[in-house]
Amino acid sequence: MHVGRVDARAAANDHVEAQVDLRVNLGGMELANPVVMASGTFGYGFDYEGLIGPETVGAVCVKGTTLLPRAGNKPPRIIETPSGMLNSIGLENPGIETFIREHLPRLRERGATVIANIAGDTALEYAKIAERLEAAPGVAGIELNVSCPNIARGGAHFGVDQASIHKVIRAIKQATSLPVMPKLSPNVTDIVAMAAAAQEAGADAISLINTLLAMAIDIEARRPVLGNVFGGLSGPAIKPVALRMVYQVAKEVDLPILGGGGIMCARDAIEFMMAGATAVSIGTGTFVNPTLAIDVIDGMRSYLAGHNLTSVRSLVGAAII
Amino acid sequence: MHVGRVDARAAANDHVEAQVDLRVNLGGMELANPVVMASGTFGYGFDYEGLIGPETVGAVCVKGTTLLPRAGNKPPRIIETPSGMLNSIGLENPGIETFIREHLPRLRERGATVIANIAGDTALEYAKIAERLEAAPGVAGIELNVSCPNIARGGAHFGVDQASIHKVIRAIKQATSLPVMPKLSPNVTDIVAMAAAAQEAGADAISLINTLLAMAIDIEARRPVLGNVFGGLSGPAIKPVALRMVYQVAKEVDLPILGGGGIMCARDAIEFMMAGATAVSIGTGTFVNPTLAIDVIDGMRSYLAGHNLTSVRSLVGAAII
Amino acid sequence: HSPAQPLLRRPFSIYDIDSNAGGSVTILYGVRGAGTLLLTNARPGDCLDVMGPLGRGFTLPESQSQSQSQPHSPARSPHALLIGGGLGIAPLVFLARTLARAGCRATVLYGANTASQMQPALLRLQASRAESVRVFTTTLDGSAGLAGIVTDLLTAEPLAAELGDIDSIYTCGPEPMMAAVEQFALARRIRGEMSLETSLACGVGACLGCARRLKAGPGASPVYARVCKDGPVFSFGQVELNPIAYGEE
Amino acid sequence: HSPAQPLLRRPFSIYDIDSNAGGSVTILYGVRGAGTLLLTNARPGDCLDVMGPLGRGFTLPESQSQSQSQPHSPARSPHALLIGGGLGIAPLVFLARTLARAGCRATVLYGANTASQMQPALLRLQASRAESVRVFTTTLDGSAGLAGIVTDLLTAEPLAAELGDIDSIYTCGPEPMMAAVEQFALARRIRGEMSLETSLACGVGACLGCARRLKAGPGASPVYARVCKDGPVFSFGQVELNPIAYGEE
Ligand SMILES: Cc1cc2nc3c(=O)[nH]c(=O)nc-3n(C[C@H](O)[C@H](O)[C@H](O)COP(=O)(O)OP(=O)(O)OC[C@H]3O[C@@H](n4cnc5c(N)ncnc54)[C@H](O)[C@@H]3O)c2cc1C
Ligand SMILES: Cc1cc2nc3c(=O)[nH]c(=O)nc-3n(C[C@H](O)[C@H](O)[C@H](O)COP(=O)(O)OP(=O)(O)OC[C@H]3O[C@@H](n4cnc5c(N)ncnc54)[C@H](O)[C@@H]3O)c2cc1C
Ligand SMILES: Cc1cc2nc3c(=O)[nH]c(=O)nc-3n(C[C@H](O)[C@H](O)[C@H](O)COP(=O)(O)O)c2cc1C
Ligand SMILES: Cc1cc2nc3c(=O)[nH]c(=O)nc-3n(C[C@H](O)[C@H](O)[C@H](O)COP(=O)(O)O)c2cc1C
Ligand code: FES
Ligand code: FES
Repeated sequence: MHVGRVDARAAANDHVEAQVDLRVNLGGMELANPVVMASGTFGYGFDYEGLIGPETVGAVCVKGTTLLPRAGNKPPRIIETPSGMLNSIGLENPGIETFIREHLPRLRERGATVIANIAGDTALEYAKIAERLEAAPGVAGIELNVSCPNIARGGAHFGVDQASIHKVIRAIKQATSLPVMPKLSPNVTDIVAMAAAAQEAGADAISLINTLLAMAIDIEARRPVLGNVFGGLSGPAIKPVALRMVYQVAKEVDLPILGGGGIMCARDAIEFMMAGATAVSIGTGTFVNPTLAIDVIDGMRSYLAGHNLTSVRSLVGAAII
Repeated sequence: MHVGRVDARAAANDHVEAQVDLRVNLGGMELANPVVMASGTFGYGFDYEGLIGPETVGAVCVKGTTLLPRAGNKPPRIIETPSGMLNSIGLENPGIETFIREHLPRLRERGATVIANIAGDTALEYAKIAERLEAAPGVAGIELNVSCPNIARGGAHFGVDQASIHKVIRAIKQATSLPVMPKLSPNVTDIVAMAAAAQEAGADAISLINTLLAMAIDIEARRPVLGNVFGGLSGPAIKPVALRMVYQVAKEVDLPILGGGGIMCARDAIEFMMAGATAVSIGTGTFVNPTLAIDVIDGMRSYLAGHNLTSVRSLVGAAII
Repeated sequence: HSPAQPLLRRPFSIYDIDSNAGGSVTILYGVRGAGTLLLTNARPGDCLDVMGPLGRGFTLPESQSQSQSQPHSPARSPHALLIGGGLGIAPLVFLARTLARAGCRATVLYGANTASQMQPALLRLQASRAESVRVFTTTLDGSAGLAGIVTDLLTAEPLAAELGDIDSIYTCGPEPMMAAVEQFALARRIRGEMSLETSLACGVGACLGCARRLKAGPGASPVYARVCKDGPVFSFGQVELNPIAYGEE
Repeated sequence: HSPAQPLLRRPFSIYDIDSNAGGSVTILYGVRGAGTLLLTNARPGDCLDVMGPLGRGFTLPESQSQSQSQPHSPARSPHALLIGGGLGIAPLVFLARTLARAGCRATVLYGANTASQMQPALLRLQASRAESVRVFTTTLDGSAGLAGIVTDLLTAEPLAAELGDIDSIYTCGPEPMMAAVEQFALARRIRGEMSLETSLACGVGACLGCARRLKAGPGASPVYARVCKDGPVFSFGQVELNPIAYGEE
């Protein structure tokens, strides 16, 4: 196996590895390597300063940002589950203006590739945010969170029916020339239909997957553990589901995919690329191992060198049958 | 905590525990205790002979059985994943006649409470099986697998739209007077709508959840690990999703629920009951610990005794807010 | 079958630091679940993967910062009251020793279920300069010190009478206990701090998972602070406390 | 971060049984993933949770069952050929010793990557009666025995000439190796058995997860056998083999 940095052949391969091409194009976003920090798990890029900086990775999806600031959900907001965790952050964020004023310039200064993750309650709200981002220099593209399962809004989410996905993407595409990448909800019957609707509406790429709607119960207190009752399941537990959705969409829809969910090592990341992802996102794994993204980049290099491959792009969809 | 058999108070509680009432009524099926062996994980009841017999538990859901024998899917059929496993058995089974002739009499002799898990491709097929079961003595009820994600049938499954759920349940209800319990697919946008459709069609109980559609990729062979490409994810990884679905359905639909997915200890089982399940099913956990069902029964007793509760029925839905 | 392997990192307080012999950081922990159980497997010489120190620790008494080189005379030195319940004693041991080294007086009130649980922390506290650290204990079962809970000491004679010159209060332990200590301090206008516990994920302020609501006027929309980064130490009066501890009835 | 904790049980062959001193069952394993890595933590005196023996083992030569009390004279006793690759040697060691005890002759062909890997199994094999168990080895790197793969021995002089009186063949190892052995045996109409490997879940025949397709006439609908219960040992000619081993290229 050729994952991780302790590969015995790593030293011998150094020369070959250096020549490996890790660049990918994610629907118009040029990434130096395919590893992207998942939204909500890397703040606005600087919380892990000293361990891993925003310029190290292919791109940073910043914390989901809304038009106006949001306070977020009632605690408790997280609880660990077998090989996973639930979160119900509820999109706590300082609003798009603060992002543009305070966070974006710092990211730009550092040479980070920034993907703005945005969320809203109406198509108009999304469009307004996109307009603001259009005018702000330093944004490579927009990741559209149409799938956050943590906000209590009577169960109606954008991400679960084709018409609303279509509508919100159209609204955003009219407001901006930036690449637009909807992040779809996995909590649907037919992920391919959702992706197809996104494509039809003009999406440039697809991001898969957000968290699975889930919960935990405290049997002593006799109530749900999370203040919000429901939360989103992330981490290695969901990897097999995420991989399946990437595979299904890659097979049927002709758009580049940012794939992720439970990536904990280079091998996991390569599975996603072989299932059809052009780039991979790392979320919960960073909490466990803050430099995981770097390990994954190194592991990809080793894998490619060890298999006499010159470009990471040759892995994309390699396992689709 | 009051889970497991090594509770320090277990001995002192013996007297109290003996008086705890574990009986539940699952939509007309009378179970001596709420612990049910999940279909496909306990064969026809006798594979774990010597470790755990079919009469020990509240009920046994036998392996999914079809009208005619089925060979099952191409191997590999299983692969482990973080805190879970994928299976793509593909409903290998000897057909309903063999079940009635060879397996059912043995189960009846042992005094087991038998829930026949059945599957088919058309409503008519389901109805025919139900008719045969109606005539066979020793069946407590029918669990209707409308959700097996392992059979390649162009993606069209009964379990994912209301109309087909309604149709198949009506067909079965007309063919039998046995309690009918559809086992719903978790691979849907709106599990409550599916359960409501089942209730309207006359279902007596709801079984939640079957496996999550998922996959794994072999990065050396560069192909999906499973012969069938996709498989069903079970085990502790899916518990938070299963619990959420039980909670949602219990809150909105007035039918008893057989809840399960990832139960590994009494505490997990109690979480399901507090989320609204009347009984719990144990599948993958038996592979890990063959006597898990007994441990869960004992752990429920301890919990009830330790909390001065006399009936397990007092737990049902206790955490719903 | 052993409990599931933990996924996330686990937070622990610094219980003691020895900067002499090669240097060591000590933690005091209790086995609560899979993570702490796994920790019991660690043997001398093993490597643990640790991030830290993280977040905001206790603030030392103000005058202390100038006095580092010139310790206070015992009579006029600041007097801190440290109140710990159960494993909450861990950061207070380090704090008491730090205060003593800085020439402050520390009175430690330490409550636990039973005497045997208290031995390790008591030994460490005794290793501080005896004249500057005084310790009073309670146990639920009466096996050591006063029988009862640690906050009983605040009103029990003769100690209560001696608490007149307290400059600051530090507390860590079950939240209902800390709530009582906070009330005691606020009522007497004594400044002080508490160290809070929640589930953490990132530990560095990135995920917003460890939020606790800050106190605010009624009707105001909630404002949250991050326990991992803005805390875990907060001033009295800052954070809304839960009267009922997580996982307890 | 260590690899995820395994969920399911892991199958191992019986490598040796000592029914003398209190009794022991030995397994020989290689570290492949999380489960076998975890096993390396086990220390003498630890308890392991084991189910077994499970499934169908090797069938001893037919005449052997009557001869248990009255061993064959070496000249006329049945002659078994055991062919093991890598860790596939594990069940063959137990088989060789069982055959020897029953008065059969066993010729063991054992292939591995390099000499050092073979030491434990070779020592155990030598502990059998020397006259009834003969061992020939190959290594990929040529560090011991013939340089090459174990099936090379079947055609290499002088051994090949000696294989004329073989009554039965037993094999365990990588599937391509077993496929070659099966071909060799079927071509010569020598009966024999192989021990197959797949992922298992229940291990007792309940889940049908370990299915392997049985050989059948063309066009027939597939029939599957369970490795855990109907196997892991199957007769030559019974099961469709994969020319490519799982996880290899
Ligand atoms: C800033 C900070 C400092 C700390 N310092 C210390 C210290 O110095 N020493 C120390 O011992 N501890 C300390 N803790 C607490 C320590 O972090 C926890 O005890 C530890 O994380 C427990 O990990 P675990 O894996 O053993 O238990 P876990 O498995 O994480 O469980 C922890 C507790 O949560 C409960 N729980 C888990 N899931 C559920 C559920 N679904 N419903 C209800 N309850 C549930 C468990 O029963 C258990 O009691 C500190 C915590 C913080 C935040
Ligand atoms: C009947 C029987 C007898 C056996 N006897 C022995 C014995 O005596 N000695 C012995 O050492 N072994 C034996 N084995 C094999 C042994 O069971 C396995 O080596 C063991 O289960 C590995 O467990 P693990 O947790 O260490 O590795 P796992 O983590 O289970 O991985 C096993 C292998 O599968 C690969 N793998 C896992 N996931 C994937 C994926 N997604 N894609 C591609 N590859 C993947 C891994 O890379 C690894 O090489 C036997 C097996 C059977 C069925
Ligand atoms: C604490 C936390 C906060 C998250 N916040 C957001 C968010 O604001 N917007 C978003 O699109 N996804 C959010 N996610 C989802 C992640 O970006 C990612 O899609 C998901 O966690 C699955 O990947 P993982 O298993 O690698 O974590 C969040 C996830 C976590 C764990
Ligand atoms: C190997 C295997 C075979 C299964 N076969 C069936 C089946 O035939 N019919 C069915 O309704 N469910 C089947 N299931 C699903 C289980 O009954 C159960 O719903 C699911 O595994 C979730 O529970 P668990 O996590 O406790 O295993 C199967 C599950 C496994 C793991
Ligand atoms: S644990 Fe992530 S912000 Fe505090
Ligand atoms: S592993 Fe379950 S039938 Fe073989």
